[in-house]
Amino acid sequence: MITLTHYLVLSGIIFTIGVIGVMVRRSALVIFMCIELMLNSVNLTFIAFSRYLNSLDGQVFVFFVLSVAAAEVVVGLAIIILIFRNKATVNVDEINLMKW
Amino acid sequence: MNRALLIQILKNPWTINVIEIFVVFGMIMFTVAYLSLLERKISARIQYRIGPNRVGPFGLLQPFADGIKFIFKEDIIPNHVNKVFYVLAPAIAIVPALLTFAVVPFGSPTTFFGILDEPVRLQIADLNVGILYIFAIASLGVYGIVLGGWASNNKYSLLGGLRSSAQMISYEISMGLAVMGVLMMAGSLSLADIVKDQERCWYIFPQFLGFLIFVVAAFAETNRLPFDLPEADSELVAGYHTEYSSMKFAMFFMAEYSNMITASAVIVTLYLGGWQGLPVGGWMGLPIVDKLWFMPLAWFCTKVAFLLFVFIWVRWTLPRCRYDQLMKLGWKIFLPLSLLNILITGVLIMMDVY
Amino acid sequence: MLETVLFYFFAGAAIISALMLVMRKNPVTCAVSLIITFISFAGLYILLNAHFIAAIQILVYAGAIMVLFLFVIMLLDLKREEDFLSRLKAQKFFGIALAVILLAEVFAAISSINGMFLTRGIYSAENIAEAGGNTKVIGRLLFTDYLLPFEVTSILLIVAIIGAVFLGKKEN
Amino acid sequence: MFEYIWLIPFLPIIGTVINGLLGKKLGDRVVGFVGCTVVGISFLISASLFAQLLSLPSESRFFSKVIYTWIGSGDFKADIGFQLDPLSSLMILVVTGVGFLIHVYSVGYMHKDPGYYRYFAYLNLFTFSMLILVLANNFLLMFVGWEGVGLCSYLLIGYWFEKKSAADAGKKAFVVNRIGDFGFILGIMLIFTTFKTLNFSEVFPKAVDAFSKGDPTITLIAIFLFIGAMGKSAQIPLYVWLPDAMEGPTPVSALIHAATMVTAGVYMVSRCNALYTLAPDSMTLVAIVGAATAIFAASIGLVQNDIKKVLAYSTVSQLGYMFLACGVGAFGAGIFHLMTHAFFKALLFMGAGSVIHAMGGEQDIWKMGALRKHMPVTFLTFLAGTIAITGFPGFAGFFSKDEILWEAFSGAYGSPALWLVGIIAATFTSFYMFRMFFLTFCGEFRGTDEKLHHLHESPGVMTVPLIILAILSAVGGYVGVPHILGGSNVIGSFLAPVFGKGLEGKVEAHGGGESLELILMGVSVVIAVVGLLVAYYLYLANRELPHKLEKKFKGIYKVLLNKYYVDEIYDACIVNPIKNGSIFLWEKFDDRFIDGLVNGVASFFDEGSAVLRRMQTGAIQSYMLSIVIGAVVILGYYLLK
Repeated sequence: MITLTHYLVLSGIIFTIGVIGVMVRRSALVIFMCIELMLNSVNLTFIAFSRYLNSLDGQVFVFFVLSVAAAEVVVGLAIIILIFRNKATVNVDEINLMKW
Repeated sequence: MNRALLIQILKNPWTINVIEIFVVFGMIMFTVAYLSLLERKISARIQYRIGPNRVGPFGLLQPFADGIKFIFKEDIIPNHVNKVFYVLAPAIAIVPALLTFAVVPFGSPTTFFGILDEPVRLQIADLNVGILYIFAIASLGVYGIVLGGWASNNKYSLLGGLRSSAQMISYEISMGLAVMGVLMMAGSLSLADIVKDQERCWYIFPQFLGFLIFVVAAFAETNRLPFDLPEADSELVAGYHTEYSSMKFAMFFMAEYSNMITASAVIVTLYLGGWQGLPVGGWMGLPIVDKLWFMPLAWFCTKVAFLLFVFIWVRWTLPRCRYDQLMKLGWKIFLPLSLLNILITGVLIMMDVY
Repeated sequence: MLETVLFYFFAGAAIISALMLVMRKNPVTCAVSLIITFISFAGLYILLNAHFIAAIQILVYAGAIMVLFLFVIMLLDLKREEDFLSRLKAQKFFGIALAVILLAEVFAAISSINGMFLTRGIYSAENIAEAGGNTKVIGRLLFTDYLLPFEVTSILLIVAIIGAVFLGKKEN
Repeated sequence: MFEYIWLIPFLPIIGTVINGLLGKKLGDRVVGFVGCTVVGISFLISASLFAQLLSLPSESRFFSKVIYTWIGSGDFKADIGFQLDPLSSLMILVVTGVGFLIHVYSVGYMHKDPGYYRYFAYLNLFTFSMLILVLANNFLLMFVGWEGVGLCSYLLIGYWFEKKSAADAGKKAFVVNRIGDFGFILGIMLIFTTFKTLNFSEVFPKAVDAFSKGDPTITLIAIFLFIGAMGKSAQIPLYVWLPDAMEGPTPVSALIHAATMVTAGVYMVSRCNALYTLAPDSMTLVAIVGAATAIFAASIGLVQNDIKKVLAYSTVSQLGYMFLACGVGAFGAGIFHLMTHAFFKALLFMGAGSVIHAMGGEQDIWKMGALRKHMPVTFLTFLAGTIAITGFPGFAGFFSKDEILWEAFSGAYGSPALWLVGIIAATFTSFYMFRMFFLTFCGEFRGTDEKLHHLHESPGVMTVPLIILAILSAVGGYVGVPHILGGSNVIGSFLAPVFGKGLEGKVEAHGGGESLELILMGVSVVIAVVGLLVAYYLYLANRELPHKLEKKFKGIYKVLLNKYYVDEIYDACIVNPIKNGSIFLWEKFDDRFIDGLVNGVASFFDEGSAVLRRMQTGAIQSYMLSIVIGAVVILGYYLLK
């Protein structure tokens, strides 16, 4: 029998993997993908709760998360392309203009 | 094994489902094979030639000859490619094309002359999110091309892959929006419901604009002329499959033709009444014909065949359009038009015309 | 039984592909791993009776967003990433350690909420089926209770489109 | 029909928006057309509303409509609401009617001016503000219009802001007005704390019911309001801005002096007649200030040489008359004079504008003369205006001025002394008006030959408004023919519902009888003729005499020519001390102390952040690490709690 806990644990693991990815990778694109991964693990939590609490609000929320993710990706990728055009790299450790 | 058990097993829905899967798969593969022959024949006719006629009567065994040739040719894997994706790409290309067919109803529910106790639906899976399923799977089809193009490590292939991804995304939007009209009329996402609802009227009539958009977008989605930019041979050698040979090339080839078949089937289901007969006269008014379980199937196959013919016909008649024209058409003309279509449909539904 | 098997299958696929995403150096491999993760998630959603979300998960994430990612990777012709974080070794160590602590805390939190169920909603599986299926009910929710956020979403998308076009445009 | 009352102020603001935002692109013709049309339509609506109001029985001639609740906060409530009664209906007729003629005249006068569209946008805004002022049904909205006309007068007086004197005059008008506005605001606040409401229809009945005559609170309110009126209507001691306002374009002077702005104070005092009637002391103050202003300004007008300055002082003087009327409880007479004054003063200003236009910008009457031959229309219309203002029998000014003088003599709060001052001022008026008239239009031309050749009659778009106003100046007074001359004082009875309380007292006091009234009327006719004859004798018949007189009364002449040195006195007593004090505060207090404090805080954070900003490494991973640390800590806190 699969319980809510199973899904929550899975979602926690995936989320942590995403967090690690954001912290250790250099490529802005991969970091971006890891953020998407984190968003998805949260979506999973939402849907699992929605199923086990007999409420559809979670699924509606996922719908909104999805649209926000789409908008974010579109703008984010445009920014990455722009950075690449100017600096010929997408490695975040080489794009540290915003420092003191 | 005793007879009763056999019948028991045969009547199990699971068994029927498995049988359906195999039949459909076989039919598609068979059609793909003969579609290639058909294409060559029709193109020959259009160009005032005769076409293949050496292998078998009227060249009917040509597909088998081609198959044998493909299998026995040397399978070249160039050194500079990314091996994993190079090998995976053709498979990724063909799977979605076949998967899509799972939700298309190809006949009315039947008991096969009373052999079965309960009528079985001639459809592998009746999902309540059928159309979404089609779009979801169809949107995965692009990966085969993109990954194949990238893995080949060849600039022509890469360009082909890039073009196809941009093209797919552009046209998927107008395609999805065009279908909205159908959804609004049917009030359901399930393809079985949509076909059932077309009893009153084929959707091609009330949804003609949507139909046009959908058909053109389907051409673009299947990379057929006049939208075959990903493999435009005059510019990109052979596009994404430049580096492919032997059976891997054959799989791309099969993917393209299966895509055509699926697209035709979906168009038939959404706009041309699916397995329903002609909109006038029911089953030609004959009670005998009405009883025949294969009549809907026949109607369905006829319509799909006609659409396949149109696909080929268009390919050998129209020139290829430029890439910027393609993009302009998709974003600046079809997108607004499909929105307009939704608006019109919505207004007409509000006014109880539909 | 079948549910259990499928859950472990999809969960395993999701975890393995997520790990691949973080550990492989080739950006295309990463992207493909992520696609696999998304598809596994869609499978989990189906197990959870969220058919609509499963379909749009594939449609939007796997079909659109990841195509864009691949498109950008190919457009920029990104090569393999060199040894990751050669400059910030300590960062890597601390990062992973912290993430593990975070995971432990999340587990602790999960174990503490387990069993403590809040109010149960009205949308049980039977009620949804009676009301016309998952998609229909979600659609109705979106256009009634969540109408305002739904409309705001469309504004968000428009803004994103305009922003992307503006950013992507070459300066004449 | 009354529901459309909001259209009246709305149309001019539409004109402002169109001309202000698009005027540059539309071209001068369209701008002029739009500017005039909106006011014209407003006038038509006002006229039809007026007609409708007339068709009602006199006790139900009242309409009030709240368009929108502007501010609602606790007890306090202020509406955008309009009120139509005999008083405001008469005012909107004057504002839109005379305003419309001035707009039309401006089309010709401002021809080829580079800021044409700006000018019309301001002009429309001015009309809008004035309409809001007169239509408002509460003190706060009235104050909005009140400030609006102040702003517009600033904008229009300083319209040619490249010229320093014009910019200064604009500022002066604004600043002096603010002093008055200060009093007005205090009055409004006191009204609110006293009555808990600002609506006219609630304040006045409450005041009459709850307060006895001479109550100090009411007196204080009335005085505060009157301070506001002093500023806006240019009464002693706040009249100084008005003569300087001549720096604006001449049609603007016409608008300010005739239809809008300066009449606001008179209107407001009349509107609050219930309050003033309750406070006899404040009435006395109003009457004294009015009479003093009348004679004071008239005496300055005697010697001024600038054609517009003469008119300006005459306006101040006539406004004094109006306040004198209000002060003696004859509010109807004040409003009557306001109306006739609007006609002939607009006419005189626009005639003067026509003269200045023809003279190529020359304003000194000593350099004019004999213009009669060159500008017949202007001559005739100007003559009509002059006769009207000096109060010759049969013309508009006669009836209204005479009523004021009669009330001043015999009214409830009147006294022979006030009448005497009024009659002397009237003599002065007659003298200086004819002096200006003779010097401008008769005799021989005293300017250069070049100017002589330049002389021409103004175009039709300017003369037609002049003719219309001339006709109004001639016949406008017949709405108020007194009983004694066989008339029925139509306007008085029309306004009676608004001034009900004020009239009661007046009727009782009329003891002098009809013969006295006729004698007084005769006196005022005589003095008008005397003024005329003296002017004729000095400036046409015996031209050496003025110079001799000048020499003989050198001291007085100089004082008068320099306007009693009021500006200089103000400078020395008020302006300069404030200026020096400000300079001290700026250089010592502000520069050293305040700036030091601010800069000290800034540099503290500047140096502090120089240390802290090292945390911004620019590496996204470090930021992410910080976020995760935060997440771990917060989650840990909740788990352990």
